[in-house]
Amino acid sequence: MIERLKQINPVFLVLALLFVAIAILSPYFLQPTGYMNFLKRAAPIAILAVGQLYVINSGGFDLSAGALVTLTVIGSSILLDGDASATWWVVLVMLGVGVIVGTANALVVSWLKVPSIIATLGMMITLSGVALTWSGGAPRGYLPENFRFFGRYLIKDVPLIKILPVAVIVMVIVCAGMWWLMHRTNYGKRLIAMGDNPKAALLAGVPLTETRIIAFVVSSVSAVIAGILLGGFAGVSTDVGVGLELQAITAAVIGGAQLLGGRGTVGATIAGALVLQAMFTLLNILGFPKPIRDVVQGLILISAVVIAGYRRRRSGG
Amino acid sequence: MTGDAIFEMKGITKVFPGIKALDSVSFSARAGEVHALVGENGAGKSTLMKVLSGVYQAEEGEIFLRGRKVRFQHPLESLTQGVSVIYQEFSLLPDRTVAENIFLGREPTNRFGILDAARMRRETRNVLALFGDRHRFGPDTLVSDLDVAQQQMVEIAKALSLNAQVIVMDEPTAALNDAECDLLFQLVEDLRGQGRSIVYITHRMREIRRLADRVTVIKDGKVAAAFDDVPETGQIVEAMVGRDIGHFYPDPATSDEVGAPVLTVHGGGNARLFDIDLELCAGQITGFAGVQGAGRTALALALFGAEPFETGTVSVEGQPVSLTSPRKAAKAGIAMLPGDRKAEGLMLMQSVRDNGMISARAFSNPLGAPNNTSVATLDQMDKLFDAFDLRAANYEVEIQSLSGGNQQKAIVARWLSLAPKVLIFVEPTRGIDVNTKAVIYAQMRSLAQDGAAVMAISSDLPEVLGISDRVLVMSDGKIVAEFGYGASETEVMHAATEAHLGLETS
Amino acid sequence: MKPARSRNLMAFAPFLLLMAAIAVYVIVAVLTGQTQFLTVENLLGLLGRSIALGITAVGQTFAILIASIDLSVANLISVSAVLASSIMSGDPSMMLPAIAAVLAVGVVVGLINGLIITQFEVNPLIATLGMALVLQGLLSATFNNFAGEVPEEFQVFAYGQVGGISISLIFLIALTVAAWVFLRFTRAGSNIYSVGGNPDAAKLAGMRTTRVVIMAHVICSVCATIAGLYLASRLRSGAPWIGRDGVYDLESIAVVVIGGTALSGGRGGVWGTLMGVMIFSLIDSIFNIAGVDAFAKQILRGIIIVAAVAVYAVRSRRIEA
Amino acid sequence: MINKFTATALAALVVALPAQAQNFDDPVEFAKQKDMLGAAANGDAETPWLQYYGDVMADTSAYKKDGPHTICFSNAGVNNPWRVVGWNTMQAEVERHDNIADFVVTDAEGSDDKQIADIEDLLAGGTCDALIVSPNTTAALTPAVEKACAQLPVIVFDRGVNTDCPVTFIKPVGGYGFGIQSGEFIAANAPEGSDVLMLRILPGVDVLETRYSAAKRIMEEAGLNIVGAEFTDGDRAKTKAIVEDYIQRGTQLGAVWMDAGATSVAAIEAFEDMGLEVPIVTGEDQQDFLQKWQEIGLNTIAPTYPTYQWRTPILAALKVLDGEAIPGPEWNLPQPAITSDNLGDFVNPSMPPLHYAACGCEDMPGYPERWGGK
Repeated sequence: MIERLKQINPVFLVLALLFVAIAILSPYFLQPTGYMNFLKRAAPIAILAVGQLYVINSGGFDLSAGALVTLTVIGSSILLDGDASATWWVVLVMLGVGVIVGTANALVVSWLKVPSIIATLGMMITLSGVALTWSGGAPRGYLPENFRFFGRYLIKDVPLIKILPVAVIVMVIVCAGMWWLMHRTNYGKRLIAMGDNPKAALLAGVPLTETRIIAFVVSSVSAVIAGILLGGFAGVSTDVGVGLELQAITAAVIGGAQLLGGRGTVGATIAGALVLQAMFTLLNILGFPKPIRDVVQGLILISAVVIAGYRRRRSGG
Repeated sequence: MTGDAIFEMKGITKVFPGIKALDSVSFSARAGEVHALVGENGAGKSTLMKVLSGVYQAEEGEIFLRGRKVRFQHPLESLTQGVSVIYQEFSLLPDRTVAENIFLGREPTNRFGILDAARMRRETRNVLALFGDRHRFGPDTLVSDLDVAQQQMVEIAKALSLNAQVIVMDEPTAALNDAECDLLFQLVEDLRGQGRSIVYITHRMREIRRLADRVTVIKDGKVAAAFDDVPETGQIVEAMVGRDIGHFYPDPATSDEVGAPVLTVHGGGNARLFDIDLELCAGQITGFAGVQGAGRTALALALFGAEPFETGTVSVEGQPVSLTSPRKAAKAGIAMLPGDRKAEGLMLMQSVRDNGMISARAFSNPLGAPNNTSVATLDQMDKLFDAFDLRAANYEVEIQSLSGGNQQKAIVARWLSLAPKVLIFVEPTRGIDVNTKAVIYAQMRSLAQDGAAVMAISSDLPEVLGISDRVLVMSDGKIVAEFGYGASETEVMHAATEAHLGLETS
Repeated sequence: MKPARSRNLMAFAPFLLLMAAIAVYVIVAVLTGQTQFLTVENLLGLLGRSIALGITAVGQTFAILIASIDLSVANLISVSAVLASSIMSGDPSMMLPAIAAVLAVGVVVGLINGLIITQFEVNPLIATLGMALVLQGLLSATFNNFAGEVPEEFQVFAYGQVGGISISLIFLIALTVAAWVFLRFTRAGSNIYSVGGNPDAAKLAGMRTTRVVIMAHVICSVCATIAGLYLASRLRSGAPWIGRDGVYDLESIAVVVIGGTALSGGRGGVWGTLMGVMIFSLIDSIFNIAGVDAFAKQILRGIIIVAAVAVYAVRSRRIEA
Repeated sequence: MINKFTATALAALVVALPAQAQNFDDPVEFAKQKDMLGAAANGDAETPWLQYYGDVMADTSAYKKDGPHTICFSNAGVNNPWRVVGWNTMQAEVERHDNIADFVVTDAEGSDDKQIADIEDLLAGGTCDALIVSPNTTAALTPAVEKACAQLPVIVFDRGVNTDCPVTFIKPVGGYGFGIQSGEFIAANAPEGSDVLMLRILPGVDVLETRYSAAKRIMEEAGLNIVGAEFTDGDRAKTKAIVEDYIQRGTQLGAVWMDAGATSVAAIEAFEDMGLEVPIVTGEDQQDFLQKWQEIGLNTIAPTYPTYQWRTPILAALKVLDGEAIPGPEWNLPQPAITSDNLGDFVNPSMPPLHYAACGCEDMPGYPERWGGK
């Protein structure tokens, strides 16, 4: 029994403890509405974190995700400029931008042999440059209501949970898709094999470049989706994506993903994202000033890696 | 015991997670002698020397240096007391000069803390002078501009500059050509003449005969035999292998087992290979012999598309194929089991099953179910594991917890799922214990009997001769000779070393 | 001897890049008829634009040389600037205590970074990222505005001149010379190259590699705090966002890499870094002279970083072959 | 050794904490601006960007120069919609004048350090006849502006600097005035003793600091409870998250005071999305806020910081170079507030949501397309 408990990823226990603490401290979280709003807030970061997990599992980093979130919000607002009839094609264009950005990242890593941290750092600077140039550094256009539907709208009068934010539905669908691809397909197994040992994977017949392209594309597309949700949540914003890539990496690491590849699950990563958000919520309820969130994020980031390393060493792995 | 031993190790036991690497080993060396330390890969030779130098700390046992008990916690401590180890992978910094490497970590400084470059140069020149005029490089040469033998000289010079009385050399000839070997042997003899004590790790009988004064054989972490002189080769081999090697290898293929040519190469060449003409036949094991750098591994990599041919044509079962990537090679029916299992074969953090299934997954629909691919199902894989008698707590444990032999079985199973026509084994038994070796050999034979063309590359010449129906000898990127089953080590070696004499013998 | 020559060529790569950037600068200035920018003073002034980046990058070079990296420098710069200006509070007699306190903070942060990396074996990226978040959080929780003020005397650091050359530029060059002497001519500097180039070899040679890693991180952090002092002097006061606004973490890594120091450690040096800083300043100025949209140059920067690393990556592969 | 340093540092820190570099809560200035709000401005009310309060003028005869002129402008950035509208307006103004031969602009992208270097570059270029500076933050840019004053006529507008060396400093009535208008409205309309959240763009900018200090003083004197003052960076996402956080903490907000209107709609949405009634949320003359106000019938106020002030520096620079006297060392423009009574005058659905109504740009070349209107 105790042995089996030890095998459970501690992130789930931490998440449960945080929920208990929040529920004790805030009456707002005794109702389902509190949790639904919580999930709504966590949805973009959960989607981003799982996207990031693809790149982490492949053995890399995607630092360009946050800048792509910003570009999505700014680009959509400028392309749309309040015109509701254009929403659908703008969403498609933005997803297309995600595919292009992800492919470019992967090709720079694969063909030019540039370490992914530098390749995506360059992409991050380039994308924020594009966003700034396009917008002139300030919000310009406007997002119509139907674009904001995904990030803002709540389905009311749902039995049991009372409200159901559309963002939560998006999160469940997108994360389920990414879970399936990672854990229930040949592709996912190839990806993890590549992150574990790229040379062995190559010699076992895994097509590295294609595998990497898809990983980076998933990450970029997840950033676009997160951008659509965040744009929907609050409207145009020029620095909505700043630092999100680091939160995503933190979430994946809290979930036990191994940096430089080979180990990491979608479920635990989502739990990692929720832990991060729950931690922020708890600090908010306790009335700590916002900057303390950074301190806590920094400390749990380091602790998560230290604990993971300790667990691994102790299990003799 | 030996009263004049410079150092003496008594009852050394060293345990790694799950493995007893050394079990109560005793070993010693006198001044002015070369003590050969012999054993198969993984027998524990290097571990023993790492205990001596303080890289590892033994759980049990004692070490005496000039009669005084010592316990080195760190290599620095052994270095300063005159024990130098020259490892197989050189511990040199390629971007730094010879002098900087020789004084690595103990650079002389003046009283302002500024490096005394002049002194480093001077002392380096003095040390190099011990080699006579054989070194042909100076203190300011960058190490990356040196060839392997010269790099080894730098390592030895490093030891000499520390005035080492005990010098351990771990398979020093592994990458040397004949002329370079000769030079090394002379250096070793010089060092012995200076009254130093040399521990010479090797598994090559020729070198033992040429250099050694005493021989100790280690097997499975224990001293299998200790000779106070240099005994007959057969005695050493028996102690190493632990049984008569006669029944070690399966019988060769009968003539009706050998089928039509499966793989044909005409005029294959690239930067490391020249004018390769080759036929591999179904049902036959073709072994490749040659010295290090002769082109055997390059040929395997070319056939598997990892370092493709740039000229010539290749066909599989009469169909021309283009082998420009491992994936294309695998699709053409060629499989390779890489030599360095850990670096090139295993996904260490994944389960045994995932390691076995990866090729099947790599060659089926990427969106398909991973346990039920169009190439193989998990059930079939499990059955292959069962058939190979793969020993694991269960097939879901991480493969890094398995022994080398069982890991190798998983990799073989991986490729069998693709039903390859050509199987290339590179160093198939490196780091595998003797009993599992026999299993692997039997497996190779049965793969051939099932109709595959099997290619075997090994730096262990007896192994090549023992398992192959046909032996091709390579030298300088070319195939230079062919022998049938039953060729002798001497004639194969002779062919392999017409230019470069004398390696790969036991 | 062939490889030696190609290596020398590589050592010149940052220099060639710099020359190319200068050439573009001259061409753009001539084409737009703004030849008044083509004076030696102006070229020196270019480097003067990037003193803070230069000081930080010299430190970052140490971290990268030991195959580590430091993402906490930008936030440490903010901490240093705020701490300095609030301790000084306009009082000249508090200058020395403030400088001492700030440098001490640099030492402590570097020590902690180094200890987390060596003792807990945490990936340096994560360790210093965590440190960055902690520093920024603590700082922003305590200060949310410009804090204190540096006395006029302290502004000499940023605005003073000696013989027509600004003191800060002289300081940056002196710092680079000192770093170069340290790396090239002392055992400790030699150890940095050894540990970065081949940690196993360094360990086998008896080196205390963890100490070397920690030392490199301390140097890196101290340089960042000096950059913070410079910014406090230049802006008259420290604010908790100045480091982050300057993106000194990522930019310092970028210029180090463009300057030819390998991310894998053991190869490179501070002069290359200084050239990397120059190249970045030139790009800024070229865009200013050409009157191109302020943000467009950021796009080019991203591409240049990737291209530079790609050149080095492709190059080093050729050598292995 | 280190202990001593730490002790000194900590001691100094404690002392330094309450110390502010500048005084942004100056009762004299507060009273002055309060008076101005009630007074009538000199000049034609049709062209408010040329109006001014008081009669102190700056002599500029020393700067008289033959045209055409090169006018240089160091901009702090165009990093919020207010500055975008202003910047468009300024460019349109430049086009109206033939005797401006060249208009050289640098953009500091919101970085003090870069703006200092930009000003140094402009001075080194040696071609500027007059320099207009819109400083990023007050204290940091002071030395650079002082250096520029020694070489050529300098005009500062919007945010100020801590020196009176420029020929003039152009701004509307001022930050205190803005804070007085919104603060007094909340004091009069919010439930007695209720909680007020104050949202601010960023610290360190004089005109924003004074808005805050004036409003805070008024609301505190009225017995309201300020539950927090948070920085939003002018970002909608952050604004909405902050307001939601306060609601989640269980705070019953009676009003949200904004130091700028760009994110007022985001604050309103936070209440809407949590299913709560929207309390007083102040704003500015940005169209999206005005339209939302009209749509859901808020009870609120929108003080303005009119973007027509971006026209004035160009006009002033030309006057300076002609040797014509201008109001100085401070030039205050009128600063109207939008209330429910005159809301209809400002709402204009044909202009984009992020447009600022008080732009004074309706008669300018390229209107309305240049400002994104239809």
